[in-house]
Amino acid sequence: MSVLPYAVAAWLFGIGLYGIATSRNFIHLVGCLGVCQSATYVLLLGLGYRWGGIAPIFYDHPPGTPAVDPVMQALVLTDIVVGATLTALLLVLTIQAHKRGGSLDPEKLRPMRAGGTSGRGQGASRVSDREQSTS
Amino acid sequence: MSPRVRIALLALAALVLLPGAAEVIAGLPPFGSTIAQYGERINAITPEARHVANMVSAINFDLRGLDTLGEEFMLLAAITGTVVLLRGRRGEGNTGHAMRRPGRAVIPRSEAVILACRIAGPLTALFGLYVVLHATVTPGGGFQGGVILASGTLLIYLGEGYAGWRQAIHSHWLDALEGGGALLFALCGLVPMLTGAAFMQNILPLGTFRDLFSGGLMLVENLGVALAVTGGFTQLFLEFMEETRAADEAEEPGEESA
Amino acid sequence: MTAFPAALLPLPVAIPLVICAAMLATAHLLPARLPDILATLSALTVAVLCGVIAVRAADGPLVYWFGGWEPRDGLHLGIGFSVDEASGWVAAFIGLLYALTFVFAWGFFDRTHGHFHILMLLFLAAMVGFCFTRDMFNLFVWFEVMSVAAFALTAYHLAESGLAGAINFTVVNSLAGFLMLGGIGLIYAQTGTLDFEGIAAAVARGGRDPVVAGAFCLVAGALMIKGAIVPFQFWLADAHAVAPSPVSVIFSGAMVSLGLFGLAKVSAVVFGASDQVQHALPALLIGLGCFTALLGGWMALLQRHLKRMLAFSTISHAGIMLTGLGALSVDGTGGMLVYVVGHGLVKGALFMVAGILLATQASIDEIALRGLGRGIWPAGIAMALAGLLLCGLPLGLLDQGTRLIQGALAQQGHGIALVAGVIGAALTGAAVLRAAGRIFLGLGPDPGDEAGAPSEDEREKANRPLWLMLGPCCALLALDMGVPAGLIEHALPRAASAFMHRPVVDAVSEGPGWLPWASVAAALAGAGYGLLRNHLPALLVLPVRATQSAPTRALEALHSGLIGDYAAWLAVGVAMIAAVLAMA
Amino acid sequence: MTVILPLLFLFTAISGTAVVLVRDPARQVFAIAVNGLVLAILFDGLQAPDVALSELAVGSAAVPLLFLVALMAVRTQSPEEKP
Repeated sequence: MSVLPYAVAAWLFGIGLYGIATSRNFIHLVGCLGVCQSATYVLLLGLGYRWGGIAPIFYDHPPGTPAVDPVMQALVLTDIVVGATLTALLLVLTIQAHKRGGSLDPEKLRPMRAGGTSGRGQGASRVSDREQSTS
Repeated sequence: MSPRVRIALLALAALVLLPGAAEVIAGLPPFGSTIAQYGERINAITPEARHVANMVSAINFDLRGLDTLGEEFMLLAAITGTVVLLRGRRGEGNTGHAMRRPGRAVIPRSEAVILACRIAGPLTALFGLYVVLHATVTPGGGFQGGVILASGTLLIYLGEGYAGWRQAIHSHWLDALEGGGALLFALCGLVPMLTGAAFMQNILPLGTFRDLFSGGLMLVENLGVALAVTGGFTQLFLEFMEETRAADEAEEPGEESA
Repeated sequence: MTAFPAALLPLPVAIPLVICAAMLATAHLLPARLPDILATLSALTVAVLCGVIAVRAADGPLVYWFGGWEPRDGLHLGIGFSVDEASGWVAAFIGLLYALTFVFAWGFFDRTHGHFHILMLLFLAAMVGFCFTRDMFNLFVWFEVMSVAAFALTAYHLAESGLAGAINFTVVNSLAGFLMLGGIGLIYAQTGTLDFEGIAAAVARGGRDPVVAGAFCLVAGALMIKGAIVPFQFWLADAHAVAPSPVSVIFSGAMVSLGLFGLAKVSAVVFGASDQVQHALPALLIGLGCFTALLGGWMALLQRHLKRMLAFSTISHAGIMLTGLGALSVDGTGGMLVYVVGHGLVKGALFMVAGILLATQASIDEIALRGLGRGIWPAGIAMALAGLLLCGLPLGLLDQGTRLIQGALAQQGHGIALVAGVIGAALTGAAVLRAAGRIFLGLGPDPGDEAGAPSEDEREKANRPLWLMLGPCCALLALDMGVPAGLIEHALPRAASAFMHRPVVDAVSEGPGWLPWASVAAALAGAGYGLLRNHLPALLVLPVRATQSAPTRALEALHSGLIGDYAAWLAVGVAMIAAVLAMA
Repeated sequence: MTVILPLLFLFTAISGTAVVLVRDPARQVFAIAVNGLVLAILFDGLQAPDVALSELAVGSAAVPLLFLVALMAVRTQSPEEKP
């Protein structure tokens, strides 16, 4: 038990990264990124917990009662805002990429390829490569 | 790189990182054994120094208020970015009125749904306000309350339909709400400096411990955050919903957003 | 109450924030030119304020505690800003770069109700905060604000490649943020504080500790991702190449080097007392730095898309900065700081030239633009001059930084790093000079390997007069060359020692004087080869071509633009850092 | 608490894994919402009600909503994909 939270955090980051590496759909990829981020929540709150501590709100309990670490919670709150902003931005980018490129597949929406839209001086090998990926 | 090579690379990296991660985890204090000195100390002194019960709010708005300032502006950046990126394509002229997608019939809503939304909407708004106002005494605060309030406006969409939603909510007001809230927060930092205090130092009466009005300047900052988050998230929802409505006509090629 | 000079510290961050919040609140009421004026003025104000702070910080770092929460009983309760001379000057440079960029972008974005300026001002405030803070989590907050503003700005054009590039950029840099936050959580749990000094003291007490090493691994990985160090560099070419040119100026001129600036600060101040980290650093930084310098230079030489070429050259120069950092000495770090400023000025000017070409000739493709630049020859002179400065023309700030880094490397016997840096700089210079020759002189009818590189049609608004765009570009170059060398020589030992929290050294050593000339000669030779290869004897051309092709194709394939690949490389990079740390 | 917390951590790991392994975005949205809910419960178990409330509002309501809208927008764009 004493290492479980940290192991879970490491696992979440790893599986999220695996998801990003193998994702074939940008919307799915954004979800995987969220999993990577939840690893940081779990790690931080796990590190800030202590057995028997109350929530750091001294309303029902008098000040001085042993409580868990409020700093970690403040950090995670900020982190959640980061997560929401990143998700929103990435989804917007995804929607727009889909409009322009007509696809959500990373393999079909490469940033800048030889033989892309320029129509000048493309290497023959690149063109075939691109055709393979679109088919 | 083919997916198989990619996974092999990942596995290799994991193989190298595993012993390191194990060593780090073993070196950490066991789960639940102790908390850091910093948090301990804040729990000890803040109720008395700031007359607030909620330590997390005290950290967010007072002790580490600068982080929250940064966080608020991060939200502002993201929402401004969203607006720019989504509107860049639609053209700003279209945002004033409701657009209907051609080819999609307007489904009349049942009376029950409208009634439910008319009841739930104000209730959600009330709950959001409660969460905002009780920032210093119970869990919650400007951010959580703001998100709830923004979700409440979505109920207008469900109940009154898209056109009604667009009529009730104007993009300029949301900009003003969002920018104004952030401005209020930033000024909470600067105004104390005029009196000779430090940036974001509390200069207001602190109020009584466990009272709704405790924490002094924190309340104003909380309000600023609530305004900014409500405006920002509503704006976000609005722009996203607009996207599902946008007519899918082919755009003229070579159109520039800049 | 805080005394006068220190009380200035929050202002360079707060002023742009207040302006941009006010601009957003009144967005639809603002007259068309007001955002331009407001943004330029606030960037100038930031620059002046940071300059004043830097001058005042010469006697010792200025410290400011937010909310009046000064440390009690040795425990840091609030967030502090701590500005030493070097950080102040770097921030002042950033403010100035923004002001000139705003002038360059005058009227560029008038359809967007000042949204561009809002994002840019946020970006500026975050960078200044990043330079000034002395709190780990606050560092992360500014890091993220920087990232979020940058993500939105990258995709401004909404072209297909721009969007895919922006998605890659966003995903990779978000992962960087998560790594950094994980590292911060670890170090906070172990040391019980978030303040730089507090952590440093606790680390010094702790001895060898795997948690500290793990935290450093994560934080350093994050900052290296921002700093575009191999194998984290992939996002940069995608993002810089597609961002609007005023944004690229900031990306290459300030954002990337700021990642390395952060790495310098964190490794010298926060982890300065950890023997394990300090033992691992030279091998790690110099190894990665050499590799980055060479790879970036080589890739730059193979590009035909000007902005992509400049992006790779930024990678190469980031590698050179990293080798300076790896010397772990006052001269190396001082040289790196000077290099950050010099490189920012020169690279900013180059991206402005690229922007001018985009606006006036409606293309960014080196081969398509051949000879088209004759009508705007002043831009050509600026580009050639910037290219020469980039590869080491002994003149100005960039050269001074180079010589300091070379001096530090020579002193510590890192000969390989010295050579790699010279070759990297020469390659990037050769690429820029070749492009300048082709575009402005119409040389080189026969494109070589670069013809196979990716390119794309792009256009930027052509409504601005040439002088308005050329002015800031020349101002940047003049600044690079105009800062008196004596001033830097005088101030640097003191400033760099204060930056690293080390005792003041008397003087800093400089590298051999012939090295820059060798680099310039190599760059000219490289550019000449690229342009005149069909006039050269086949005996010379064939072997070069044969050795070029295969590795070139492999490298180009590595920069696939696939986010999955980038994620895999990211894991490999972190594993490499961890392995080096474990062996130290 | 000593039994519930480990279980919650395990649930978190499982629901996070589910988000990654559900490859169809339309179904992934539900996995994301469930993951947000599990995280919120875990945070409450870790005595972090503030964070739990945020995660509930953001992670299990606002973010899945954005995902849904994004999916709808993508479908609006390409009629042939409409069910």
